[in-house]
Amino acid sequence: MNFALPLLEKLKQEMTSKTSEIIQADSKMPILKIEAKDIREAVKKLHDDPAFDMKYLNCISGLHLTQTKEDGTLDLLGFEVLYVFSSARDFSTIAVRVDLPEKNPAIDTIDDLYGSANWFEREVYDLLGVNFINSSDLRRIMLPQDWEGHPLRKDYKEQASYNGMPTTRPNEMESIRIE
Amino acid sequence: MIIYLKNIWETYATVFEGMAITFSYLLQRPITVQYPDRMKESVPETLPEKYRGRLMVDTELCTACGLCAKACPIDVIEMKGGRAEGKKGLRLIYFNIYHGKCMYCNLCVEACPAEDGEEDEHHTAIYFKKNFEGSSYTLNGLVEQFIPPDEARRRLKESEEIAAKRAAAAAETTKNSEAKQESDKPKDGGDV
Amino acid sequence: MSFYQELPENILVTNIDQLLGWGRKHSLWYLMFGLACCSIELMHTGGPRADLERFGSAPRGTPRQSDLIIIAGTLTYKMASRLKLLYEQMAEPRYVISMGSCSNCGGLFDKAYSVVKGVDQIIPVDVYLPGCPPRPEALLESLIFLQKKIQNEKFLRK
Amino acid sequence: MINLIYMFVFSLVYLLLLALTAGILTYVERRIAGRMQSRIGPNRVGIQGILQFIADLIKGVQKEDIIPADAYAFLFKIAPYLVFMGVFLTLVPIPFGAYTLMEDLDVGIYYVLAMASYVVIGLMIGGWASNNKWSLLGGMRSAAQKISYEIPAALGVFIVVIMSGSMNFQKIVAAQGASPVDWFVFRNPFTFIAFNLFFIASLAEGNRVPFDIPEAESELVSGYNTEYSGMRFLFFFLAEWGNLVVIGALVTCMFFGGGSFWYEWKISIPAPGRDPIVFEVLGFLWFLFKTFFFVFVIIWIRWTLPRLRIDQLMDICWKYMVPIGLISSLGIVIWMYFIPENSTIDRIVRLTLTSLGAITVLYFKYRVYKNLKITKATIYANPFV
Repeated sequence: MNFALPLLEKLKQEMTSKTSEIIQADSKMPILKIEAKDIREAVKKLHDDPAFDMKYLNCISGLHLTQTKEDGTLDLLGFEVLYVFSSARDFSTIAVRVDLPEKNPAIDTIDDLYGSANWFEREVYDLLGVNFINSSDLRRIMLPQDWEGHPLRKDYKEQASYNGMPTTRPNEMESIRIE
Repeated sequence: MIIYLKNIWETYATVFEGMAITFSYLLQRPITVQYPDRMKESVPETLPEKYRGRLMVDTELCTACGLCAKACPIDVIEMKGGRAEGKKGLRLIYFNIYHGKCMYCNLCVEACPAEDGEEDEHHTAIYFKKNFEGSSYTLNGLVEQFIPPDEARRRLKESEEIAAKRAAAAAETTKNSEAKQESDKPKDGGDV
Repeated sequence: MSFYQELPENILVTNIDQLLGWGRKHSLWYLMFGLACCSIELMHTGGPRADLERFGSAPRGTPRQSDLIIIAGTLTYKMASRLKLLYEQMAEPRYVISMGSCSNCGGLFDKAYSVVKGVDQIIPVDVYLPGCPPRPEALLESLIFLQKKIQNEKFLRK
Repeated sequence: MINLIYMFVFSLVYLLLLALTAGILTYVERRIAGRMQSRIGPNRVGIQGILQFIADLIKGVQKEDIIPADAYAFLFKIAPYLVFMGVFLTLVPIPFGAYTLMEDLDVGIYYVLAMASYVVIGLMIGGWASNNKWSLLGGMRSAAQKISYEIPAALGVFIVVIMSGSMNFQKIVAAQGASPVDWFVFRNPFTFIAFNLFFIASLAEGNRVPFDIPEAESELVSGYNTEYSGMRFLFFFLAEWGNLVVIGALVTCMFFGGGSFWYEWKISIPAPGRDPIVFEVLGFLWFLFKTFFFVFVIIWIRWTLPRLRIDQLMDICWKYMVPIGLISSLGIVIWMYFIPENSTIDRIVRLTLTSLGAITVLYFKYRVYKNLKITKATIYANPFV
């Protein structure tokens, strides 16, 4: 029996907006899907409420959702940001998922509640371009500061050159190919 | 005070022990293998059986099927096969391997269907030699051409000629057969 | 004709060239620049079994004192500026060995957005060493290869 | 005038010999380090790589001489020479033989201590003028370390001075004898402590492991010489290895009987019926042997021990060495008051300490033998592979 499920049910009950839903309820890790505007309320509850006592943030992961159409082109469906929390009390782990639109994805930061959230948020921002509103320090974390674009977006176009370095290189065998 | 004296004693005792260890190493023979010249046996002989050194191809055994080039995930192999006079299957026209990029993943060897029937580690047409030397002053020097360029050009020309000849012959036969069909059969539009 | 133009024609100069080249090639202190898995092999080369120091190559911590930089591993764009800075801080004469497929041409990260496709796009490379990663003996071989190049250089005729 | 020419020629010879010795020591150190790490070390240039330091020198001369744009150029340029000069000047009063010395100073030890601190100025200047934070930190650490360790070193020297009643190196050597029983190191417990204090403090003053935090490669890139390249760096390099010779010579002079060779060394009066030149040469060689034995020990310590942290370094100095030094300098006074030289107690103590030293050496031999047995290695004492 999955003992994260009752916690999620409880969280769902306590949310003010009733639009949340539990997905993947029968899997190992059930996820509560909530709306972007409710994220701070939910996380605050998880952090402060002794019933949850989720003091540890495992990770924040991002995903660019796409669907391949019949003619082979990609249909961009927006972004998904997944928060995974753990409790040091009974090692229960729960996940909260937020879906963001394709254009100008933005969500409230939680790095005032969890100190470690800042690096995760920077990573999601760096690679996917999700904007974390009111973040204390939202810079790129892995790529150079003057990098253009967010590479893990499915519609990412690599720049032709970065600081004078071409980003493509012809295969050395092309120069000696016999035609 | 006792701790103080004990600290001093321990300092001397441990330094003494450490120096005994290093001195005992000073009296031992170094394990260094003096690589290029001062060795009893060459390094490739001492390597394990399945060591992957330089990627090589046996141009006689190769059937020019191109499976290795398809299997390669990073386009290290570039090859082309063509017809030859007096040979039944395909013959290599050129076969280039870019050692500077190869990641020694063995996928090409697994894909290779041409085997010489022996059970040694080099039983496929494309195989890994145990030799690992191959530095170069230029990146271009890391591309190995197993068929020399002149020979490759000659073979390409030959295969093109044969292909042209065969195409002409094929065109002749199809023309003949079409003409035959047209003359033989009446038009009824329904073909199978 | 000035003295310096006349100088190269003297037989003396070639002998001095040989002496200078001899000094340079047997004292290639290297700057350790390990970036990825190749750096493990680089460390191994400095270790007891292969022993790079037999050829007079001691590891140095600072670029000012090193003559050789061995770029071992995948170079990313973020690291590229640092590499360039280190290379520019090195004092002439300086040599570069590009060790392994990734630093040769990007290797299997050829299509990756963050990897520099070849170290020679930033700094001039003297010796390319194939392998993924190369054996320690292969690195020794490339060092000897570099020594041959240095011996044949003409310093005074530049 | 002739005196001046004599001094000039003599110092030139000293300088060349010191540079040559330091150069060969770099090679020797690399070989010993190699063997201690079960590898070989440089062996390609010349016979067994003996020309390695010449190759390094030729390369160093050719290297581009970089002076960073923001560095204070004048001080940056002179710092290596100051350091080398400091090391070279300490050699002046050291008696390699009864006559083989540059100048017989009456305040020899005092002079050596003063000149050893000269090196600190060079390191500080080099570190500061480089305009590099690592260099500055290295220079500061070097200064802190040297100033701290001057005190135990001086206390060790103080005990020797009290024992011998003179600051003159010749007289200190003469106060000791040729046999180990007469050496200051085994004379009484307090001089033995003085030897330990002085030897450890000299390691720290010479920036040798385990006290080499001013040029810690792993934390401070290369410390005060981060920005130096080519010839200027070689001067730092030479100074470091020249310092080894100085430390070895000082320890030999002060605690191990100097060049006393099977006879009582009387200054400038050769014993009648003996050839002074033969004894001079033998004494010189005996002195060099002892000196290079201590150089070997210092190299050996370097490749055995890990580097200390700065707080541990200061702990050792201020919490252990300085109190012990103060106590033993009080002790030596009391000892000398109550126990006259060559009394029965004095002789017993000398013999006991000497035999303790011999037992330590034997026990060490046993430990090495045991280690060899554990690793099941065969002995290969040949230095050449």
